[in-house]
Amino acid sequence: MNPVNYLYLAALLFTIGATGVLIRRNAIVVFMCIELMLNACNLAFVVFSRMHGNLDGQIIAFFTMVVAAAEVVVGLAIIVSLFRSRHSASVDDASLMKL
Amino acid sequence: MSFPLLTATAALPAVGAVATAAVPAARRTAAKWLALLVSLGTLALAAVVLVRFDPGGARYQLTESHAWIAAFGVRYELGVDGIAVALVALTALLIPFIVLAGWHDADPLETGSRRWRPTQGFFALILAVEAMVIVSFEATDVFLFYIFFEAMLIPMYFLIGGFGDRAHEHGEEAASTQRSYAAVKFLLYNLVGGLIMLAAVIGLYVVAGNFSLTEIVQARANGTLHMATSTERWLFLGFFFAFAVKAPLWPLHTWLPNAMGEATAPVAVLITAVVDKVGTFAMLRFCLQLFPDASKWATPVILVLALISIVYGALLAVGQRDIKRLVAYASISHFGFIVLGIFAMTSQGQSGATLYMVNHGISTAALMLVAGFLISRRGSRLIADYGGVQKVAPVLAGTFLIGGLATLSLPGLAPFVSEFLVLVGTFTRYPAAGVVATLGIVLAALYTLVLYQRTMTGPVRPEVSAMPDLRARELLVVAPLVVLLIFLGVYPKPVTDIVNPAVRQTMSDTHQTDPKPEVEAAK
Amino acid sequence: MSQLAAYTTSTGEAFQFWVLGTVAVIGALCTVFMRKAVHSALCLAGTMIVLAVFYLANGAYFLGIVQIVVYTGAIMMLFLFVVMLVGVTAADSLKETIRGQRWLALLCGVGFAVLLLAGIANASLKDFTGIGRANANGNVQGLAALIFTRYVFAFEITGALLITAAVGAMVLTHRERTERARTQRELAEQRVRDGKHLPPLPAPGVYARHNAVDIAGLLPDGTPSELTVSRTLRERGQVRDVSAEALGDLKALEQRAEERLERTAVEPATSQRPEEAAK
Amino acid sequence: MENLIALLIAAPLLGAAVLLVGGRRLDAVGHWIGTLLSTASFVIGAVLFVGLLGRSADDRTLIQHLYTWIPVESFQADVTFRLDQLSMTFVLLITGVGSLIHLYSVGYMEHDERRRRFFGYLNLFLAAMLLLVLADNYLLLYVGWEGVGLASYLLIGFWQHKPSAATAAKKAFLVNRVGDMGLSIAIMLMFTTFGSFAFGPVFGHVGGTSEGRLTAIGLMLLLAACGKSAQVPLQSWLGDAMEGPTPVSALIHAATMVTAGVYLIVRSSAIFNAAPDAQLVVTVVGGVTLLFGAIVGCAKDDIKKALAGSTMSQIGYMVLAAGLGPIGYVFAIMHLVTHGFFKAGLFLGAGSVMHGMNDEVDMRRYGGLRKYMPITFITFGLGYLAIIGFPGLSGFFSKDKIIEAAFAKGGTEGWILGGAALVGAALTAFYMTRVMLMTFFGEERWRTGSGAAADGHDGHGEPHPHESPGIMTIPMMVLAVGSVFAGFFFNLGDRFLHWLEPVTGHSEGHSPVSALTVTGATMVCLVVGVAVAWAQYGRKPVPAAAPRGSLLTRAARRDLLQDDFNHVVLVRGGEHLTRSLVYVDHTLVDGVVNGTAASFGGLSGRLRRLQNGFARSYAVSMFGGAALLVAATLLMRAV
Repeated sequence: MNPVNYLYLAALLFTIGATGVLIRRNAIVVFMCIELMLNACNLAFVVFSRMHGNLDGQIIAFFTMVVAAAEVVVGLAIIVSLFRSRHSASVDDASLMKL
Repeated sequence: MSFPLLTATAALPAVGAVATAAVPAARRTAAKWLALLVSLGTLALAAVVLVRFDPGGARYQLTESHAWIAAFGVRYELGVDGIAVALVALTALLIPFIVLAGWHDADPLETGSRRWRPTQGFFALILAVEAMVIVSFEATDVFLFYIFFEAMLIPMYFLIGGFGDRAHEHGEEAASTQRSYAAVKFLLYNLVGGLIMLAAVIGLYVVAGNFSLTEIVQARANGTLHMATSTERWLFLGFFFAFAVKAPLWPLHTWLPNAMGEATAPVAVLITAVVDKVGTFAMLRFCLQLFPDASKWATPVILVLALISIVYGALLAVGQRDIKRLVAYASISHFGFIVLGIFAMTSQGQSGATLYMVNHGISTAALMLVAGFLISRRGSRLIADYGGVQKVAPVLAGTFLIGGLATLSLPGLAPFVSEFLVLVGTFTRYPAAGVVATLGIVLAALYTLVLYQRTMTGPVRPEVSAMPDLRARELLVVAPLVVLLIFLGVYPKPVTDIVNPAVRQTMSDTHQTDPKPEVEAAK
Repeated sequence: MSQLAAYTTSTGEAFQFWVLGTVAVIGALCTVFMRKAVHSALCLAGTMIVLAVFYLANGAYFLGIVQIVVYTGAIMMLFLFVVMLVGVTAADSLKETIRGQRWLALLCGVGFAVLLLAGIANASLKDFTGIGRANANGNVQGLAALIFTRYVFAFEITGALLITAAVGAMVLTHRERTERARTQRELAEQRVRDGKHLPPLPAPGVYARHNAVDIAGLLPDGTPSELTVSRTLRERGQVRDVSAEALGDLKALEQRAEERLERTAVEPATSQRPEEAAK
Repeated sequence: MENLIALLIAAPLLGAAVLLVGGRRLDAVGHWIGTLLSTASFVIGAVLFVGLLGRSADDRTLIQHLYTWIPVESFQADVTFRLDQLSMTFVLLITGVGSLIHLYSVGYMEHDERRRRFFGYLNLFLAAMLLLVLADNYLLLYVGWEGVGLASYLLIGFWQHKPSAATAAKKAFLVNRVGDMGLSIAIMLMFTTFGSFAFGPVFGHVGGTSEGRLTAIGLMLLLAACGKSAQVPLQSWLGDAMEGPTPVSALIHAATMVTAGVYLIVRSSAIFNAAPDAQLVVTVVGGVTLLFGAIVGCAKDDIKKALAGSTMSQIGYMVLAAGLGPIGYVFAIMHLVTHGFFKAGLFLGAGSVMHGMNDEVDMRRYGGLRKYMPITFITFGLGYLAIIGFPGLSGFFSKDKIIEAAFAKGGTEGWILGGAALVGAALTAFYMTRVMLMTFFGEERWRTGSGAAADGHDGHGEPHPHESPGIMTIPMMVLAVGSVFAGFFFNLGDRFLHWLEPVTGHSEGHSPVSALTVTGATMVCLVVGVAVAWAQYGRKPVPAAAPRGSLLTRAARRDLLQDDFNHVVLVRGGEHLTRSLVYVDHTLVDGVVNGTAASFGGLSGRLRRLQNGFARSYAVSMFGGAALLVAATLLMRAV
């Protein structure tokens, strides 16, 4: 089998995640979808590193994980405080961007 | 290098504007006096310019030139020819009267609306406008001119929108809404014109490589700079459009009645007597000299527009119910005459047009300021609210009549000279146009006399029966203007002597010669 | 071990890919389309584990482990905590509120997928050097060597980033208590002053099937009183309404009686589940 | 001696300035200042006249160049005065009659608190009129031309609190402006034709240009003359102008200003001589006007309007004569001068009557006044005899000559014009006799009870007719003397002819009928006219309320409907035009702009909808954008 299939898989997962971000209203689920996208990218990186026969791809994936962790921490904190303030975790309730 | 006189004439009011604005809010009167002194100082400087200017001398005199934006070859270039000198003098002359006439226009409203009226701001803005106008008269660098031509709009916008007549027939609310409408309209019209001009300015730079009026004219004269016909025409149109908006030419005129109607009388004078002159002046200086062939090409259309402005403006003036709007439409008609004179391409026409700018400034100032005094007394702009004023306030009525007679260009008063020159200048080249323009004479008489009859004569109305006559301050404003009107009407030679050489130059720049009279042609 | 990193992929790996890949995709889809956040979280966890396996299969042993430990262990747990905090069963309806949003989203998604796949398809990925040589002296060692030499700067920065994130999270979630906590007495006085609920809140209703703390007590006129249910439940929308239950049971009873007496069966009673009744 | 010319104008100008600027502190002496300065001007004129007489006939032209007025390249307008026999005649007439009327006004305006201003305006008028006749180029003449227009505007509307007066003033100025348009176009034509508009060069080059242009110039000058001299079709303002104080009517609208048109035509004789078509039009206009005015004069019951009609018709005579060319110019001027005397006298007489009758102007409320105001009666009577051309009085000589000249024009138009002139003479006799009879003879219709005078004008009831004070009667006497002897004096050895000939030129036309026949015919007409008038107004008592009268009478009472025409066509039409234009300006011109603005506003409003504030929809757009970018890059790589 050609390892390129991994890339197809990654692309698929990424797209699914993106669509999820656009469709779901629950902030937490949206976050999960973002994680999904990140993981898809990671998979792609890993596969690339295997293709090129060096570890840089894995390094990047590693860093991605770290950043993702940080992002999740902050993001969830935001969600919690948001929920505290308005008793809802829906993204659409934060629609004050419009004047 | 010598003392930068021209810069000084512009810098003094600019500094004065800042200083006036800086006067603390409590010291209202001090601000007024400061503004008056500054404007008088500018007048003195302008007088010096007038003296130092040698009519027989070089094309542009008292020139100053410094690099400004080297990247685009933009230079800070000032210089005046006879036409510019006359207009700078006019501006410097009128501002003190405007300041004096507007002495109380920016005082806080006593009763009714709680709107705080920043007196300092009013006078500072007037001075700022003066500075910008003077620079745009003196600039010989197209870009420099453009900058100030546009910047002028900002203080004017605030002057129109911020300060209106105290009383209004529909109450303060309606007044302020109409005012802001007028101000925005003024701004938008002129901005559109200005932006189109900006495009043309950039285009000019692309074609010519620099912005210096003198150099471009030079280059075009000795053939080193060649412009494709279509290019020249497009650039010409870009410039002309802006100037046609500024000097309201039919059908771009509708902002003027709103602006003049809503603004206080002194500001209205500032608009029509000073700011609009920049438009006609620029036609004479930039359109004709930069694009002589295109000007010739566009002349027929422009003449027709000018004629329409003359007749149309006069007819609408007849139809007005509002004193200030009437004067505004009268001005539109007069600007038609000015444009007619400029594009008649004869020395009489162009000298007449320049003279017309000066005289129209003075006469409109006289008429409009007296009208302002009248309105401030009765608190209404509607002609129908007046009647029999002549019996109550004879001096006011008399000065109003003189202003009106000047507007209908009665011989012996200044405007006659210029109007007749324009007519003759037009007639020698385009007889039909000349004849149509003479219609303006009759119509002018019509609207002026109707205005005078409805407001000043007839039985005294109870509302005006207690109207006081002109006060000392107001007389101080009007009397000099009247004297000036009569003097320039009887002895305009000083002005013509300054203007003629410049016009001769312009004529040669545009490769034009006066048509010869039939008899001599026969010889 | 090492032949897993060989540059020809064995049939075993192929088999594993097809099976687990399907699982991963299904998991992802479930993450998106599950109505309850909890279920989404679980599906996601599953997907991640699958991915961890793929990492291992691709010779990224370290990452595979990290994936399991950090992601599936730490981060997903964090998610579950928050879900609990915000409400386990707070299932948001999938009904779209923004007009055309869903269709646009799907369109974009599909289009993007097509593009990516096409891109990958016609990318020239012929040369395929396996990871074997890179992993020659240990995958972890290799990574460490890179991280602490070439990528040390980025490494430090990510460290700083983590610290900042932690502090940020604390700042965001921690609310400063400015004033002294109020005593029972003060609270009571406060209630008197406001003139509401002098007695403690009414008890929830009783429903004979199970612990019914989520059932509103009925007011004399038979309408449920929200006050009797705790605020959290109220906000989660988990107050159960049993006003319909009694009728339903009655119907069921009658029906059974009729069946016994061989009467013509009237239409079967539609006894609805309480959850639907709540909706 | 030339330098005196400027003083002629300066004196009254100074007077005007002082009186108008001086303010109330001059109220006490203002009228004397005015009178003094106008008299001073007259004295200067007299001195100059003597000086001219001292010179030989062909070098009686004095030129005074003051300064260059408007110099623009080839357009050179100078302030230069030219005093020759023609202008000299006018100077004497203007300042002489002017001074007399100043004197008269001192009495007439005694009770008006704005008397100072009145004299200021009168002086202004004198200055402008003198400028008009002394100017050496058409542009300067134009200044005077409009100046007198302004003065007449101010004086007609002197009682501005009366709306009728204000309207009349405005009307006069506007109608005159139409004429001025003609003058300015004429000047422009001259400039384009001759490169100058000074008398010398223009008349010098007449030979070198086409007749068409000259005709055009002539017609334009005629238009100007029509406006100023109230000739058909621009005559409508003169009747209303009677709203002004009577001395004004006497000075401006009888003796001097309205004759400016005649002066213009005679002054431009060189042009008209070379443009026969223009001349023909001039004669036609004159003929029509003289009949028109006479008919109007016959129907008016307002004494001043009747006299105004007569003025119109007399000026018609002059214009007719001026149109006849060299055979007529001199007589036009002569009639102008004599008319100046007797018509001024008549107006002053009418003023004196009104003065005694509480400013009543309706002749149907006069009657039998001869025994109450004898001096007025006598002077008025002399003026009357003069105007109807009673043998031996001045009107006889001048009018007779004109009629002769009209016949001498020769050809059909000669007959027509002569006939018209004769009819005019008859009509003149009729309406003047009518005025005379209604005013001074018959029973006293102003007594309360008799007639409709009971309503009592201006609050005071039955008037008490009385003779006017000496200061008013003296000028009347002087003018009466003038109207009696002037003609005889002028004709003594044709001295007036010889005086003017160098300027206007003169040629005896060969008349198809002998001078004696013409005179006879004139006499017959005269007698007929008087007889008819006597039959109508002398024998029968005059009804105090005007009878309905024939169609012609009713038309004539309304100035032959000419005013109604103006009102309907010009005023109403103009109003509609302006109103519709205002509408157009507001809706169309302004609407286009505002419409554009509104459309932009609507567009932006629609675009704003996209910004619904939902993060997810922004995300969609981002995602879509990203997708498009990828697509773009892929396409680039594909291409």
